[in-house]
Amino acid sequence: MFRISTEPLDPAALQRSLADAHAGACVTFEGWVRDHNDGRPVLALDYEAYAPLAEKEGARILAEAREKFAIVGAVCIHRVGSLRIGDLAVWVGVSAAHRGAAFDACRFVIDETKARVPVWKKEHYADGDTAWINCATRGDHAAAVKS
Amino acid sequence: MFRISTEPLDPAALQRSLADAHAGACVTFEGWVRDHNDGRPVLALDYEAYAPLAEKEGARILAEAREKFAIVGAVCIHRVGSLRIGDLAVWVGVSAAHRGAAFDACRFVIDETKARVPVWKKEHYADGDTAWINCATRGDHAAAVKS
Amino acid sequence: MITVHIQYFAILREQRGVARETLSTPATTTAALYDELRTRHGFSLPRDRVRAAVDESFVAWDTPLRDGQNVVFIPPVAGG
Amino acid sequence: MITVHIQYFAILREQRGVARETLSTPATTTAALYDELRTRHGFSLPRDRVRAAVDESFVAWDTPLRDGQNVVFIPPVAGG
Repeated sequence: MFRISTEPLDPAALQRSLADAHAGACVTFEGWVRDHNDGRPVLALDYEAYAPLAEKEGARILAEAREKFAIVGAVCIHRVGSLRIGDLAVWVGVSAAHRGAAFDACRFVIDETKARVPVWKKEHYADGDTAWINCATRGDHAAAVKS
Repeated sequence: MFRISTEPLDPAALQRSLADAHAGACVTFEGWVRDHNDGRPVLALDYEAYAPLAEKEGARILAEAREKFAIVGAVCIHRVGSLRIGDLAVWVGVSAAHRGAAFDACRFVIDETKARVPVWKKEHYADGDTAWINCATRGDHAAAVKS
Repeated sequence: MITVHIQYFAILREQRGVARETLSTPATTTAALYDELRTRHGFSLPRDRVRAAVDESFVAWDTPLRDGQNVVFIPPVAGG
Repeated sequence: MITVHIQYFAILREQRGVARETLSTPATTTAALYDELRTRHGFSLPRDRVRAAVDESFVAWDTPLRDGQNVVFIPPVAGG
């Protein structure tokens, strides 16, 4: 299951959904809003998604993970909206009979999600600036598009 | 923090203890009691530890992880006692600024814990047999010491 | 001329000033449509940094546009 | 002869039948002590599958034993 959520995530409930008598390992990844990025103090983040396509592409990533790795279950939920330092932005959980597959698949899901799923992040800095991450273009001041 | 626990673990509280404004990633590993091992149906497990040495060796592993990887926090708790299918046997959590270090360190901690920490596991099988895992010796029937 | 429905996200939404619009265009491909909009609205992102999606699926830039389709241009993603 | 305190775990505890004992031994190293106990109690594990710990630290097999020490033999571990 891959979902875009406008509501805060509930990791305990998400992880319970992966419970399975055949699973001996469960690896989770949580992405937290961090107080810095590329050396700049960050105050808050806005996440935005093109939800229908994000959920399609996310479902494709989970299907690829199931094909590549011997896993039992996989879930990824990405939060959208205004988040503050310490808030949970994304949760990935993978269960498997053995831990190697659980680690590898969890890593695969978050790597592919960050690379392919239409979710965008705007950082708000301590100095009042903001920037859409990865959207800087040549000629922009510093490494960020200011808006 | 590395601990041997005779009580059920509380993953939510353990993960909250890793919260840190500098951390952008948190990876956790949960070891669950699985209903099979090496093709044999398993009903339950007994875990036993030499707690003082286990906690010393565990603390050493966490210190090694902090040296090898750029992490913020690391915790490992291993349960002992009689566990049933689906029960949580071991919990590892690692926070870091970036996800690569969090994944690598979490994997390192569980791999080293399984290899070095004096914890033992006795499996109870559906057919009434039991075996101390990894304690089979040449000449034993099948791959397990029967007791 | 065809009529298409466009939805904007993130930096493109801010640079366009609206989240959605329906417009008539002589463009016959998603590439031509992005180029037209970039010129008109001064989008900072060159086309090679953007992807196109039609009716909720990623498409190639030379995909023919048809009347009534829903088009989204995808700026560089940054989830996680 | 010295007196040492021994604690047994897992398969060794089951094969010995007790979790702790205090005994007098002519052994002067942990290796000699394990060999003596293995013979006496029929431990299935050869010494090369076991590690020795004295006073809560792992030690080499040729470590001299001293009176009053706490000795634990560590069967192959299986945490996780």
